[in-house]
Amino acid sequence: MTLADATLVPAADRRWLTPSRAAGLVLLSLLAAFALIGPLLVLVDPTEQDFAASLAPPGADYLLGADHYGRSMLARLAYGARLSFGMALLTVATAAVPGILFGLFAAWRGGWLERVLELISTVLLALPGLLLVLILLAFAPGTFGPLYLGLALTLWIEFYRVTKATAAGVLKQPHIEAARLLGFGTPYLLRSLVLPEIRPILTTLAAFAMSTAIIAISTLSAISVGLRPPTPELGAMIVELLPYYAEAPLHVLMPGILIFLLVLGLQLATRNESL
Amino acid sequence: MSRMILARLLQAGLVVLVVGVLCFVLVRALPGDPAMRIAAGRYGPDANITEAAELVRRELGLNQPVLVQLGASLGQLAKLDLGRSLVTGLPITKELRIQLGATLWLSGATLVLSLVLGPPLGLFAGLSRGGWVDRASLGGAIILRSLPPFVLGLLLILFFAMLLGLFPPAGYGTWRDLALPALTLALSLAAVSSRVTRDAVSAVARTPYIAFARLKGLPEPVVMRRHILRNAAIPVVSYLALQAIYLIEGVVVVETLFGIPGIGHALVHAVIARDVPMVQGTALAMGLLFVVVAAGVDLTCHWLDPRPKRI
Amino acid sequence: MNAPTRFQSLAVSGLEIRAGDKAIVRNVAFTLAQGMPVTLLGASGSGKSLVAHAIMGSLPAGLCARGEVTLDGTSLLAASLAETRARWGRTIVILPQEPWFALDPTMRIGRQVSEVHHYLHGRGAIEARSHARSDLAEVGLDERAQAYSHELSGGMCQRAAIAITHAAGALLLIADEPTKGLDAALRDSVVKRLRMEVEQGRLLLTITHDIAVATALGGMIGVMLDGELVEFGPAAEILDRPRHDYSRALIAADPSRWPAPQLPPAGEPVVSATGLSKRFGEKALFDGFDISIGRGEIVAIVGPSGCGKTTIGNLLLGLVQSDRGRVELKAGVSPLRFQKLYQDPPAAFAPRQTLRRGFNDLLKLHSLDWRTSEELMARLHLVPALLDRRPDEVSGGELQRFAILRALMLDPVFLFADEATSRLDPVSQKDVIWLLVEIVRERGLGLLLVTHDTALAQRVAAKVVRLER
Amino acid sequence: MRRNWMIAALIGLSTIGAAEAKPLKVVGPWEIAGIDPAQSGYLFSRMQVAETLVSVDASGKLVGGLASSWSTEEDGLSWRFRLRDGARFHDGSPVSAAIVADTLRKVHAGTGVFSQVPVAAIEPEENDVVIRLSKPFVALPAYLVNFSTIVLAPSSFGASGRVERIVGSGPYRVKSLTPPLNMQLEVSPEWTGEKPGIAEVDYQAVGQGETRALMAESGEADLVFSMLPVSVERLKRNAKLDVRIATIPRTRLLKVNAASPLFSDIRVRRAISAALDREGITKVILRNSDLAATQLFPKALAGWHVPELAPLKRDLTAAKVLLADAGWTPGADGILQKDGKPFSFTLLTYASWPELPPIATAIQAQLRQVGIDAKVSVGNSSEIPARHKDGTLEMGLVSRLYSIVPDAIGVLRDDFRPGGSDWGATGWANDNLNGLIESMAATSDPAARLPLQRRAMEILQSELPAIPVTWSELAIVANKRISNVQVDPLEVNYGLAAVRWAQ
Repeated sequence: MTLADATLVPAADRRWLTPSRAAGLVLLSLLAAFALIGPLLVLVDPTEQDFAASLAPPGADYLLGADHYGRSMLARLAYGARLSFGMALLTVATAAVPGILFGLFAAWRGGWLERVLELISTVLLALPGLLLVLILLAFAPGTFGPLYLGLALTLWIEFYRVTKATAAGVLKQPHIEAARLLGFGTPYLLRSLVLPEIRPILTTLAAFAMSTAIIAISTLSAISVGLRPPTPELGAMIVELLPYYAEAPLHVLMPGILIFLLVLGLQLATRNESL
Repeated sequence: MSRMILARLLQAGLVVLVVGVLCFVLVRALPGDPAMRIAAGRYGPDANITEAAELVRRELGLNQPVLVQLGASLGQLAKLDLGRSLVTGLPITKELRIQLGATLWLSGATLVLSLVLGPPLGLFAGLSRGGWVDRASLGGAIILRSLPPFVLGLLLILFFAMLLGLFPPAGYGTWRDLALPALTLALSLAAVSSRVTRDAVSAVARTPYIAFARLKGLPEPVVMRRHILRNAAIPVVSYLALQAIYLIEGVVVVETLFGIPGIGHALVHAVIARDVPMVQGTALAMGLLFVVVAAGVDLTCHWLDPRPKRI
Repeated sequence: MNAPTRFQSLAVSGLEIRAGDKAIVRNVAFTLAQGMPVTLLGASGSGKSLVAHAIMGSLPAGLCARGEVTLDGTSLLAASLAETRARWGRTIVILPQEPWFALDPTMRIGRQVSEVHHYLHGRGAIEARSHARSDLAEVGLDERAQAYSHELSGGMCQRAAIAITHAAGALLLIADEPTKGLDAALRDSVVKRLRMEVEQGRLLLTITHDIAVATALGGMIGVMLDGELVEFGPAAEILDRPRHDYSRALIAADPSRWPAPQLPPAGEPVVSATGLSKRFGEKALFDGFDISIGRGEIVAIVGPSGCGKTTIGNLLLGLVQSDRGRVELKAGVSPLRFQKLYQDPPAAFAPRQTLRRGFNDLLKLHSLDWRTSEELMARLHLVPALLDRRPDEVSGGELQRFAILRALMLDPVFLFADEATSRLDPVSQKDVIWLLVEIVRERGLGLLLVTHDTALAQRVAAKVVRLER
Repeated sequence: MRRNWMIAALIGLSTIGAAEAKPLKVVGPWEIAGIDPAQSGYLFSRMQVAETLVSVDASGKLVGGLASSWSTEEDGLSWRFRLRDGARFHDGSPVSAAIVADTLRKVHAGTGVFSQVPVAAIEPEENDVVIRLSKPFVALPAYLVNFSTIVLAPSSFGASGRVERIVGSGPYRVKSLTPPLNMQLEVSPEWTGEKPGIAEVDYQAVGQGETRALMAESGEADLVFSMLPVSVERLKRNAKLDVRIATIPRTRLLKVNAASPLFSDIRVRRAISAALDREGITKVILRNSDLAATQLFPKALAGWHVPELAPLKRDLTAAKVLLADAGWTPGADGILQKDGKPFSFTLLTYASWPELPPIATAIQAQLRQVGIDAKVSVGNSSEIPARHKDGTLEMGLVSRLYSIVPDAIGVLRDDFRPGGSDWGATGWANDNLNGLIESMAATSDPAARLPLQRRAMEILQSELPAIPVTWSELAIVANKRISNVQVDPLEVNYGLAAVRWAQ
């Protein structure tokens, strides 16, 4: 029940840096450091094989063990984190930027433009995303370009839809009309008034989209259409190591743990306490 | 209502056209000799593919101009004739009956399981926001979202099939075979739907009409059943529908892992083998399924929420 | 309905509501008796709704009530959660504010009434339905049992909520801002309905900021200020001879008691329109409407909700396009000098921006100086410290004054006040309206007041236009 | 409410599931991609649904199938195959010479291996099928073992001449067929031979190797074919399971384009061979270092394996010397160069065999050690033949089966003919070898053929038009509740009819 006396109640603590945000940010910075600086510190070539160390457990020679070819897990994880996180970030950015822009545009202008965008997104949704990715990949198998283009092509729709729906709601509010009467232009309205309203839901969406992208790449590796070996990529590493699950379960889980930490960090950092 | 059905029919028609043309154009535009691909798809990796490809080329008329082939393909589609698979030689409709059927069974079982798992958990989490159920379900959701489906599937096999011996690790035919693949997919789906439910429930629980339902004297279980559930179901249903679409496509790895002759599996093989009619057939089936699901969601939402919609 | 025993009295003494260590409501004591309803008057934020919820036992988490609240000798505060819930509906029932938000949007009205009979009183489905029909018939809604709340008008929703409280059968009725958002005619009918409740033997506690409601209900009046009950006594006595300063201000704030504004004659028109017509779907709002507002002139448009009075203001500002007719703005004047004040002040400010940020952006956009705004702020009794708050952290009156400040920064020649004070308490309403009157006098701008409060319009405006539905 | 209903439904379903009688549950990786014999005939042959004229026993010796015996005229041009008495198809109709002749004529016009036989005419004569050749070809009966020559009843074919159902003549008949993954069989009442021990067989195709292993371990499957090397040790430790391993005539080899400037020099091919750590690859990836291919054929292929040949083995020093001799010198980045061009190429492979991409990855790292830069590209299995055809192939890692006909000469003849073939040599020809192979084809005396085979192997070992990497083995897991499981290294017939429930 809405209480008319709400202002009597002391205002909730509205610090931006809540404990969960802080934890998330620390986690993300650690992961970013591992992905960016890790490859520079680990001087081992992630593709160098040493059959004598096949599936070596974590220990002195190999800090995090070695994979079935005897390649250093630490080096592969660091390089893999750089590639996977970078690629996921790029994919999500490629999906989010047009998705948000189109969404804002459709909510703002409506009319035939909205209808055309609506049509494109509906048809794309009805077209199996897997088909798109597979077909794009067929043009340049094993490379990174079509992979991320195909993923972005399926991921942008969610950003578009959410942005459009949320922005349409915000745009109907009186404060937008008031700002327009006060002489503010469209860019200001969208940037300073609409975007802050839709930011929380978009960051949550982006966090999940990051993990979706990494998992999708691993899924494609599993049907042998992912990146070409010996590229260290977290999703592909899981697929490569999976047959050895009985002998080296920890090795299989390591890339998964990195993905988990990334999603957890993103979730914590973007979590909205008031929601 | 009739306008909505009309719009959906229009969408269905559009999907058929776009998918038909796009599949043909895209698959044909792909690099590589389709006859070679088809031959490899038919006779396997031990055969003499070059020789077989020549026969395939002659048989399928692949040396005709591409536009003539596109015309023939669309003409067939217009007559609602999906043709025969270039690889197996079986009518596409027969292939789809098996493969779409398998996927529908799997998806159905998944949906039921995820409904049993996700929303109730979300309900508890939403009613005790910040409590341990809420936190644990958030952690669980993140773990499930970070695990590739085949890893999850393998873990489930190890636990339910190897350790407990409850279900077979793979196969297709009886409901027991469906249990583990459906659970694999359902867990991922429930991870998301539990969070959506949790947000919806906690939003609805704070509305003035729920407060009034309590204040007018209804016992809490009645408030829950008659007011919270229905209103919280609206966003959950519309979200679940979108997820169900990802489900139908996302099954490919799970189908391979569990040996289920599903449509995702068929699509991957068809694209690899450049089997245009099969790609068209599977993509059409998925596209139309999307339209049907979307229409179903529209109807459900309309039933759940009588308020007029925008547009 | 089986005749439950009537309650004789509700006694509140030493009521205190605490949020953690801080007492946000203190020293509330009053008695409510048969035939003697109590009305708690006060601005929003004075704690009157919290008192209602303390009695009900439905305070939000984090707040707790201390003191004595006894209903015919039974202590309500000492009750366990289960006992409190068992009392809801059966013993005490609340008539919610803004009932269109308090009805389940996905359930038909009839079912929302009959479920009370079924689950509270254990009646069978058929019996519950027939009881619900008679409850609805009693409030004149028997035809609309199959309707959803979005298909009903505000007044109908209010009556539906009353039917629900009847079905619940409680004999202590708490009406929480029952007239909020309703126009004068609907307000009167709701008050009449509440009087009937008293005559039927219910105990009635009303929470309102509307003095007209308090006057019409009679009985006892309590005045609340900053969480304290500053005055309590018979209605007639308090309305005639208020003792506390705030009570005096509150009663003097009733538009019927305002002095007449002294305004010079109107100058040349700043906005005029001829032959305006507008339809929404099937319904024609108005046809061939003429209006003209001159410099230094206050024009009011009054009428019931839904009559299209806001649309006229929006037409003049060009926010809505008319079907026919023309609008003429004073030639050679920037369109930025035609401004609007909104009905719901929090909705007219960006929710995630501090006020300072919004003002900074505005000043930067139009290359204005902070100094002018500082002078204006003082003039509008606004403390600079408030600038660092967000819209939901200042009171409605303050926020509406910020809205006036914002409009004045652009040196307007015309201001459209759209129900600008309908959500404010009487004291704030008077402040805001009189500020506007003074500004009209000083700057010679034209003011269009759109309101459902005829008394207010007649008191302030030189010209009053009436629109019928 | 809803949950109660669900539980009730699940309980209901479980009782239905439990009531069925138990068939022999067979799991393999092979999908039923179309039922045309040219496509899936191998499965119907292995599962003993359909028969070929000739078959093989466990030792690889040709034995009767649909034909009880065969003979050839002096000239080696006319062959007579006598059909088994009383052989009937599953629809009850007799297997006639006319039907068999018809079938073989059709197969010969197709693309299977049988089309490579120099056939002049195929005629039925009473209960015999007579095949006339245009030139002597002693390996003819071996070609008739190939699955593409299975004989189906006329009722198998639809109006358009397509195969619509499988009506064979073997001990099992198809009860239900659900492509691409399921097939159920039952004992055929028309079968006159020894009665199969288990009345029903349920075949399930499971592509994922891990899943197949788990099906064996959980006891869900009775007989599982083709285990991943990593699972084998674990399965062997399982007391309930019986793991059988057979070396099969399949070799994974590097198919190099000997016409390309990179590999035309025989020293480069030898250097690449010497750079390979076959022992490491087999030990780590295949988990059996005995599979390191020291020559093209494994020991089990008697007569073709030549123990005296100098084994192919790792020798990095030798590799480097050979490369330097061929004019390749290390560049600044460690990659070899010649005339300013780096030794860099694409190593093409495909995922139809799950072990190929990992082996390619290992080879890439090993070649890098001698300064050769190979980029691994995992594509479709048709890409290597396509690149072979248009001449753009550089190097491919392929898995070659030499038992398409039980006599390895069938495949050799195709692989190393002038112009090469899909899975054989590219841009390499050797008249000497071709002459040897043609002589073998015309020589019926095994002893007389031996020196020819030996000579051919010597040529291949020294020229290396295809660089052998590893041999293969087939791992089969049988649950101990069944007995009499045989392993057929030629994968012609799984002998399911002989399997019995153990006591």
